[in-house]
Amino acid sequence: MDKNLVKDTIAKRVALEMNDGDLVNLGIGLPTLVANFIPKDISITLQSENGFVGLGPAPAEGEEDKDLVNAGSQPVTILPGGAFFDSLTSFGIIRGGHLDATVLGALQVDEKGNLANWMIPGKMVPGMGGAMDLVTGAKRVIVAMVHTAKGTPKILKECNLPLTAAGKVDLIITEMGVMKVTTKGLLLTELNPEFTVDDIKKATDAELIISYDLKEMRTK
Amino acid sequence: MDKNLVKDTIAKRVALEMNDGDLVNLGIGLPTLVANFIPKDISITLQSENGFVGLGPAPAEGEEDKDLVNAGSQPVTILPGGAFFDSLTSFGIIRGGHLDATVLGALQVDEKGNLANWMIPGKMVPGMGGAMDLVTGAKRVIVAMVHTAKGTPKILKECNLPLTAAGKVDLIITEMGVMKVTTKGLLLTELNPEFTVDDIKKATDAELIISYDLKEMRTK
Amino acid sequence: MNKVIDIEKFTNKIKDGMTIMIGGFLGNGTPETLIDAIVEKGVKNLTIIANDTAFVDKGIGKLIVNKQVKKVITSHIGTNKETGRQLNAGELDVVLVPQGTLAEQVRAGGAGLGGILTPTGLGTIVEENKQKIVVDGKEYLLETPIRADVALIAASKVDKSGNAYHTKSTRNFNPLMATAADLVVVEAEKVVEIGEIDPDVVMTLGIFVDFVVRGENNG
Amino acid sequence: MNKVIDIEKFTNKIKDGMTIMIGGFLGNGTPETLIDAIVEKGVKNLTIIANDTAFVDKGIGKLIVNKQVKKVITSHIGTNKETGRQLNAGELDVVLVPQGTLAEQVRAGGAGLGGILTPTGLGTIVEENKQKIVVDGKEYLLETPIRADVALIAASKVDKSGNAYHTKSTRNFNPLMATAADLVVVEAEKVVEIGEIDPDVVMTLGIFVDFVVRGENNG
Repeated sequence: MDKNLVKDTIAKRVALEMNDGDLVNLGIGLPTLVANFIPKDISITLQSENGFVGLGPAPAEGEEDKDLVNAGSQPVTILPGGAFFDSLTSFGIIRGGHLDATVLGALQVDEKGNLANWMIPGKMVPGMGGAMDLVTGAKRVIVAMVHTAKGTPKILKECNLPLTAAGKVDLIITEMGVMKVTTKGLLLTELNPEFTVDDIKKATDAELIISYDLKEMRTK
Repeated sequence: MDKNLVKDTIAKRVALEMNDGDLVNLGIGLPTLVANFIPKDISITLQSENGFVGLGPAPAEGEEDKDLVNAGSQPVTILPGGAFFDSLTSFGIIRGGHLDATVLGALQVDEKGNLANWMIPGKMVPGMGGAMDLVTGAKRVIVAMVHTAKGTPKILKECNLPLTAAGKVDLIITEMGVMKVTTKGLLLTELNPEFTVDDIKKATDAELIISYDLKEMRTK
Repeated sequence: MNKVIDIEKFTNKIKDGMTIMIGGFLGNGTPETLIDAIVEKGVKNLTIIANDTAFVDKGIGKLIVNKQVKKVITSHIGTNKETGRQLNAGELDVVLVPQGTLAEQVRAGGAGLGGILTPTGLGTIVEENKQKIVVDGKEYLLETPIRADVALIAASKVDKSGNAYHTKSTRNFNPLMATAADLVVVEAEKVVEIGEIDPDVVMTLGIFVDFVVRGENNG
Repeated sequence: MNKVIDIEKFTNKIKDGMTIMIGGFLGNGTPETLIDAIVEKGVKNLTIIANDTAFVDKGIGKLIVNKQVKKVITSHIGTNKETGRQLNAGELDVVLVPQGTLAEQVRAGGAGLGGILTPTGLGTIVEENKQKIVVDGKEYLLETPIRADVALIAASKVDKSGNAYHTKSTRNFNPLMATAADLVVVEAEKVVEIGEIDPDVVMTLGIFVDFVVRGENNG
């Protein structure tokens, strides 16, 4: 699959998890694309952890406001009904269970719902930023990522990188399919018809339970 | 002494404890009078625990604003440079050590600096309101009160009413004199010339240590 | 999203036995219209969480006088003689909490904290039955979060999505309580269009608010 | 009270080894003029508390690049390669803290709390050497207060008594940090007369502020 198609496939499928009226935080990178695919008949509100709700699209060129950026330091806009606040309120929203969902990428995710996405010891130590708070506090945690790291499985029996949070992931969405974290392990509920069950099993280090009701991966 | 003179004497003496630039919370009743006697050469800022700093005097008749009242529900004003906030910020100020002083009345106060001013079991249970926070959080706690309750001592060896806070009072100012709470007990540092050392000892249940440097009680 | 509803729809949500947080400070910044609706409906056995019980004819006081409250968690009842009478007569359970602790507990409930440590109340009856925790050699009381089924908020101005502005001393517990209840209802005399309140100065966030009711007699 | 000072008076207050909190989020809402003055003075062995270390040529990043920092307490260093390089080379001590925990710790420092309980970090390396406390059967980490010698705050507008307004996304940690340091300095391009900012919308309270400095190149 083409790299951009992969990303769009994932973002489109994540968008279908959103419900009308949801308050959602989208992580930097791939998760940001989800905003482009929200179904027309629903409206969601995006939170930006640097201090506002009602995050809108990037401004037109020349319309940038140096005082209005997102958590990745990119110029953005605010939609009518949005509001600004300080970091304490921002994380009160995140940690207080007021986010209906957070969508994040992962370095590793495992069958117990553990997530590792903030450091590789000795190599890359960017820091957790707001990720630990988001994963711990949001009502639903959706991991949205390319299925493997250039062929190396990222969905594991057990994460071996330092965790972002233990047992908090609800759903994993990749270009290959949709996996639910259950008490029994990872349940494959949807499969991208571009791939076979065997393909996804090979690309996954964790045991995959194949749903009796396995469906074709939706994108709309 | 005349009742109003008693109150003014106490309030005037408390006012001398204030330093230029101080942020102060004055309790309801007698402590409120302190604002009338702040020396002309200093300026203090008053906090109102219902949610602002820059508390000003009562408005002229007909100028009352129903949205601007003090913690006693009386119409007041706000001075230039003042600011409004919510109860969380208000008590963040109080508990975070940002008040240079709080001035409160007492039912009882003792030689260990214990204060009881919020209830008489079975009789009067108004609740502590913000008193416990003020006494625990302010940098200096000044008790301003009439020396006795119609002849019954209120300054005791040990409070027997439920405490507002333990060991937090710094200074006691009555119409009879000024007493400092020290590790050795109550030190009488100033005496109102209207009274003798014997008078104040008789009106006090706690041991009074008389300062070697005992001074006449100042009112200006 | 337009969250404006009729008072009837609000009244239908209020049931016997509910726990209700109510904003206001001695009736200043209190949602009088919502309270009046509850008085009219006459639901019983309510638990009320509020700074104070106001006055017999104002704010929360009206619910007390109408004997709809079985328990009140508050910092002050001294301005409402009926609260004291019902307490002494054993008709009402009153839990007295230092005002700053009450503010922190409501915030903890809204911000996902398991509790906060405070020196307020140490050495007093407030410390009874509470965990004491030592940090850096200093002792603190552990105060735990408070949440409610419903929060009733008064605003000076609210947009249709629930973003609210509270002027002067009416702010008090209102923005806090909006974060800590399953159902949050804001009352204001002025209900404006979405976008009319500058996003810099929104004080109660619309994301916390479920319903907006046009108020008539804001205290 | 007029708290406006020259930058020299500010620079004189900053000494080797101080602990300094700095507002801003990736350089947005960061006091660049104050930082530049510290860079110019060249004091060493600073401990910096901030959301992030921004970029090599912006905000806090400049202090790192200039090797004036021995320790940084922060949630994110990923946008500043020099921070990572100094960390790997053993030249800089980096304490990584979840962003929400950092906000709560600074608030606890400013609001007199002994700590707060949070589930964030449970089951991760963040829990190392921390007390775990159980409330209602649920486990939490105890996170303790943070304070600093100095807090550097950026504002969009400040009055001469230190009341400040932070527009849009520039607010972030600024109002919080102003509560939690012994010396608080606010920088803004716009310094206005006392009373010019509506008391309803003051975001950083002047009562927390010691000095006001006219800024030149606010980030």
